[in-house]
Amino acid sequence: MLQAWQERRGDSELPRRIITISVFAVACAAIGLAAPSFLTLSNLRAIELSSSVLLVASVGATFVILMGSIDLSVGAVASFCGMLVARMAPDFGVWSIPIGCLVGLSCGMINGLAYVYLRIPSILVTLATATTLSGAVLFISDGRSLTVSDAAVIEISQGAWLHVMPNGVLISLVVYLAAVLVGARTRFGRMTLALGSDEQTAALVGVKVNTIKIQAFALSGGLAGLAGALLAARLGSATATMGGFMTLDTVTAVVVGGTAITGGFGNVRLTILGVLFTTTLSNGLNTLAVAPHLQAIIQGIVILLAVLLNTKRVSAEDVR
Amino acid sequence: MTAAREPIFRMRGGSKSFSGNSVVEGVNLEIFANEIVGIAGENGAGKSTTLKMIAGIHPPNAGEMELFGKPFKPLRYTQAVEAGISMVFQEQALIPSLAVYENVFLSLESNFTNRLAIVDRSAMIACTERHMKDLGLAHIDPRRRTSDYAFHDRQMIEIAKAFALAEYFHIDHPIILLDEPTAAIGEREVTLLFDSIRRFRARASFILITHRLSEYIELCDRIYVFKDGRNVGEFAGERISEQSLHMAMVGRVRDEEYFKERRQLDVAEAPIVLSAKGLGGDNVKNVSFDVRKGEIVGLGGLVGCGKEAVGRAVVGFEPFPAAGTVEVNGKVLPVRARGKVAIANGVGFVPKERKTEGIVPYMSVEANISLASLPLVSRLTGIISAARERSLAEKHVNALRIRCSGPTQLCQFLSGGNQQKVVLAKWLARGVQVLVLDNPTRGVDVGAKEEIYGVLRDLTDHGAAILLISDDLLELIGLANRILVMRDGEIQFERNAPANDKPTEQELVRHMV
Amino acid sequence: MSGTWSETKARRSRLRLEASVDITRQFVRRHRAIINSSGPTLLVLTMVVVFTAINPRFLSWINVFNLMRQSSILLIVATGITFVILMGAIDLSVGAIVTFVAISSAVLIRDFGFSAAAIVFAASAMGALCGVLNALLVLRLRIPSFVATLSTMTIIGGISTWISGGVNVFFRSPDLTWVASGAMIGRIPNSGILALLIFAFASFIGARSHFGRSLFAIGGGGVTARLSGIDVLRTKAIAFIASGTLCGIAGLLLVARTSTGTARMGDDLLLQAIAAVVMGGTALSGGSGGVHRTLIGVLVIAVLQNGLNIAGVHTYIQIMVTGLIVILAVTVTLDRSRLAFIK
Amino acid sequence: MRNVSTYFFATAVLLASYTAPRAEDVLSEVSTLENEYFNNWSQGAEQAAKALGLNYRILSGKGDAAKQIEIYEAQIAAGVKITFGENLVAANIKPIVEMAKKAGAVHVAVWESLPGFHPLDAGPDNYAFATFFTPDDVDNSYRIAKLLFDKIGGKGNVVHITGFPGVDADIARTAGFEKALAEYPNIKVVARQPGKWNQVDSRKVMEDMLVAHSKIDAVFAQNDSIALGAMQAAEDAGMHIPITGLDGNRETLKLVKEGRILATMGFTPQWQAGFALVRAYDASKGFKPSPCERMMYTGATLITAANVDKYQEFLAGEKLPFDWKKMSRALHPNDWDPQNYVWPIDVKKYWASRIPAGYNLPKAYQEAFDAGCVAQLTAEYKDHYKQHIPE
Repeated sequence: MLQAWQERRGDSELPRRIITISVFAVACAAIGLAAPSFLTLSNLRAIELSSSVLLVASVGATFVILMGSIDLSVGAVASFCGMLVARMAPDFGVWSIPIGCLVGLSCGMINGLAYVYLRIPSILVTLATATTLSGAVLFISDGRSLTVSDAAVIEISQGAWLHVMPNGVLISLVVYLAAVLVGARTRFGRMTLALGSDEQTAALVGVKVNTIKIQAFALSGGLAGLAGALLAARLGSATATMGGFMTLDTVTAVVVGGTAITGGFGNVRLTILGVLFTTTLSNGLNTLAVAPHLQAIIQGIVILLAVLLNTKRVSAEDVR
Repeated sequence: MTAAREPIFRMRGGSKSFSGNSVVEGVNLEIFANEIVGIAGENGAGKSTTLKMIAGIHPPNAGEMELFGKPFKPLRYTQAVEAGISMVFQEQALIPSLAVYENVFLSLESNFTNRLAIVDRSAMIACTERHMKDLGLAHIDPRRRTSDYAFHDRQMIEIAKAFALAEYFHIDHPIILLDEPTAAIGEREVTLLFDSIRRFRARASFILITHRLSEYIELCDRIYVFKDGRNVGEFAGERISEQSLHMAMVGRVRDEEYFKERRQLDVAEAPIVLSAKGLGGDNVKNVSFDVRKGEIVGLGGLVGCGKEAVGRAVVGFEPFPAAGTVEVNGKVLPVRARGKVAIANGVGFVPKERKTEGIVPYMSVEANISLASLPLVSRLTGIISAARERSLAEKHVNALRIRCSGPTQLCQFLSGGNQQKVVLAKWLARGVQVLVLDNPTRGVDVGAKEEIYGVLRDLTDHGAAILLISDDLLELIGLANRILVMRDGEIQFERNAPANDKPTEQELVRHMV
Repeated sequence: MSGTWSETKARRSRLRLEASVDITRQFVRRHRAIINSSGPTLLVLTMVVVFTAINPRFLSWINVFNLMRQSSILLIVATGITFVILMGAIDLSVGAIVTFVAISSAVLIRDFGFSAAAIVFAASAMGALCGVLNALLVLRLRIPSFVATLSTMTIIGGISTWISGGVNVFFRSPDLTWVASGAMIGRIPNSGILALLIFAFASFIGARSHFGRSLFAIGGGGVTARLSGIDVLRTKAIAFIASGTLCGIAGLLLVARTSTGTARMGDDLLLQAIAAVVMGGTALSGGSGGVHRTLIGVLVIAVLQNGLNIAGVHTYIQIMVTGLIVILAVTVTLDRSRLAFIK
Repeated sequence: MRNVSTYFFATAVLLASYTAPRAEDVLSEVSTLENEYFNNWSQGAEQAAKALGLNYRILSGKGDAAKQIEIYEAQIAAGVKITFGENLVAANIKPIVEMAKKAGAVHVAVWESLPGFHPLDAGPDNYAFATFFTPDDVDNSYRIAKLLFDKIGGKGNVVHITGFPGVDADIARTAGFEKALAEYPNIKVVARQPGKWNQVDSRKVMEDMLVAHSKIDAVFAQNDSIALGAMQAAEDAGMHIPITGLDGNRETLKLVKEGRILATMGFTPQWQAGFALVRAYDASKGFKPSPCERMMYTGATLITAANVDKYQEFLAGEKLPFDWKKMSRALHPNDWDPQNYVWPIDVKKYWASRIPAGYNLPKAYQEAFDAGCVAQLTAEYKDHYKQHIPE
């Protein structure tokens, strides 16, 4: 029957999606059973909030990973932009957030340019920019944490325009939906997939490979910037290292979401599952007050499982 | 003939050379409306290159082109497409992870996007669907991922794409280049393809390249014959026989010298070295044959008839038809890890895909030559002796006349022919008793070909048993002591081919189709 | 007539020119490796000049030994990861392994009184074990090495915290301290010598052994390697295990130097090691480069950090500069002619 | 099928790691559990919790602002009412206190305070942000720096290895060092580089310093790990120079005894944590600290070869020599005993330049301060201080 559904939907990755969802459900159930307080409204709200930031960043990273590249500068860009926002909040108010995004965008664009024109592997380019930015953010903040004084900025994350959810969540959902649309329905979105799958052919039939690559990194950077801004707004403060955790968490979320780390397979839609999965897991472990080292081990194992269930696998000889 | 009408496409003195050595020289072509033109010629005669010149993939170094009466200088494939020339590629230009309709309009989505840059899927899908129907490919669902379809379906998708694009750019009379469209599709698809081509000639002209002479005769109005990168003749399709066409292609009757036929051994008494019994699995059915010491057995048949699969089974190159047994000198090769065992028992394999399966482009010539025989170049176990490796490499570089700046040059920078010689050298260095070759002279220039044939003869003199799988009938006929013709996974026809009594191509072709 | 004379002269000079051009082309083709590695060498030299200009004592023997001591551990780790990168895979768990081995060796010495000899064996064994784990995940479960080692990084990290119980694990082991910080030949630090020996051996293996050759073949074209009768799986496994083992040794050296097992003490090594390998000119896509090249990459990093400290540059600036230098170094090193795609 | 079983495996792991809360929960959240300081901290807190019949749990945000918030969200959602800890990211105090306020929980902060956010700012008669405790780092490092300078006879070249720039502790300790430096004109600081609080980096730095500067007479290290790294580097170079640290880690004490490290500052984290926990407990049990008691300094012990033995054996036992119940104002309204020096912070002086523009200290505090609460409270705590930490 599932097969039939596939036929109709013309969608050969359906089983994977179902698997991810069910893993998610099972894990939730397990934690929920273990800690009654886990399934309380306030806690779900907490999960929403912590997911929202990661979601924004991961969505951007997905495009890069779909191309078969990787962006290790997400965390640094987020910290940098978050700090800028905190810095500018008094003078620019809410407008500091779009400015922050633009800065992130340009950071991403620098990544893209270096990657395309210096022809340096993305893992290294982004690594280097990350290092540089982490230095820069320390430089502008002098290592101090900075309070976001502007109420309007805080409102962006913690207020609730629609009373059902905090704005931070709302924004992240909007971004996510937009990204899904971009991924599925725009030229850019499809081309990132094409590049990850077969760069040569794409180039032959006239896909502007370099442009797409730069755009993807720019997008990733921009969203990382937004994520940083949201994080600052959420915490009501900015610190030099606050984005750090995102770098690997985004990769994890994207991969758990079923996008192949080697690129060319997967999509943005599934990333939200990865995000919810990772945040729920860590939240659950926190509610249970599991010892930190055990948390690390469990997270590692769960990533493995998720990938095992989720990614298309090649023969042992060809696996890289 | 149709001399009165003006040609819609004209190429004068088109020439192309890659890094110095010219591949195509002073080619003149004329294409008239509603015409199907064939370009015939041996491997490496410059057929594909000419198409790629027309398609703007390899812009010509010299000569000019004219399309619909206007000068035509495409620098990129896309320009050619917009001008009304599109190509159906031999190695497919489809992206597996995209949906069919996306591949059809790949890089043209911008023309389907609305103000918000959102692609209008339904329009693309509808358009694709229509063309699929027109081509009688209703079974292809534009929404499915391209990788869900088999090779021949993907081929048809490419053809559909060509028509779709033509219509899309409002070219009322496009020129469609078909580069070996039938290379990998079965009879049903071939007839389907040809019917549709005939149907569509009302609105288009075609240039066809194929490895089956019969198809030129069957389909083409005119046939240009290429030889060594020049066009040497032009024939009207209905007037020419395969024989004479082939004459024109090779320019001479098959030359015994070329294939060193006088060196062919009489192996009637020789012991059996390689023996395959009842090979079966992925559309190979019960194939059995023996190869004797010093014998060359030619394995022919249309592409997709399963001859490659047989080769894979012998050398254990996964995935291969697992049923049946393969014996080398009486020792049965197991199914598990057959590859290693085969090599250990002196089986060598010259695969079809030279660049990805034959050589390691980033490694030096010497490293490639010693790759299969590392123990032989080691004094201490596990440690390569530079001196030995060097001398081994030099020996074979000289013996096979591999043209390179030295044993340390990267294989990447060698010409196709020399790369193929390196692959041979790799096995010579190891000393093989059985050598399986899959289209060893594909994309190899004439000179190198002759040298390779020489090497094969040397091998047989040293008592190697050779299984030669080839699409090039002349090669089979010229080299083989015995020729097996396969069709639909079965051996249809077996014929001894002693030097004094070689079969004709026609004889073989008859059993192929 | 002067015209004709000058013509002949011109022709002769042109011929000479062509000849020389041809010779240079030949030279370049022959010595590609040297040419490519000369980029970072120049970089290092310039850095040395600059730092010496700022503080002459930079170019003193003390500091040379100092550099050897500081870069020894990174050198070992980078050498290990080179094997993995050469075959086109990656090992993100190196840092975690170093920490893990460092801490657990500390515990073994403190609580179980392991002797120096025993601990050397134990450390390499533990490292190798981690390598085996990676190999299993990649080759048995067929998980891409990036993800597999990413998660082993997390897991091993957790385990080492667990073992240490968070506390700094102090121990006293004179012999180990001597191995790490002492000097048997003149004042050349043992750790430096040890690292160089390991590096030399590894480079030899990489360049001349069947294993090394197989690595290149796999990295450059997996199918070809398989069809040439190379045991791809075994080679890959060995590569991961070698990387793990070397990390083990590095971890022991690290903890021997500090005689304290501290959490996360080795984690920074991961990114430094990758950077070093690529700066050395080994392509992340695998199949091109070489173990011997890693040294220069390590030097770039070591000299940079040491120099910036000696020059007394502010931390923040140090961090920023490091990033830029990495870009610069890779830009001058990378032999792009060999990289079809860059991911 | 294998898939299914893997889920159950995951589930099993999760369930295994679950422990049901019985007694009232108390949470301690710290920036890391991966150094000795916070292990001693946890030891103290655990015993205090046991004494008060609380169910103690410790978590770590790894110094990551967002993770810390997540932890508090999860835990407060899980119904924890008593929280205390160290907030490496000072700015997080605000959201944490907000959460506590909503849930009717209390929070006691140690080490880091957020300039411009006095506990009283949480709201009138609201004890969600019960108290802030910190050792007087300026004074501590001032004292230890003076000791170091005197050791080298008041003149010579000193290397100053800081922690990581920007952190409160680092700023304060540097300030103290500067304060001492001002009194010693002949002391020359030849280099100041960050050792990032850890042994590996500080050792590198020290090695490089030894190269960069021909003559180094003493090293002022901003914590014990740094001191250790510096010491090893110096000894490698065959130098034995006075080196000081702060924290009072076990190993450092050994080295002080051996005379390889001159002195360190014993913060007695066991006590710090326990005292904070007890105070949080009190607040939740209805004890209302006075305005001046909302931000207080806690004592630290200068440890040299002279008193190291006593200090060591004081903390040697499995059971810590503190009467936790006795610390509680709720359980012992009259005969309570802080068991260490505790005195009010002069907030204006403490925050000094870091006070954000346009911020005024809470009126209640200002009035109490003008009424001389500092002196009075100092005295009060002093004469309640019966059971001593050896000096």
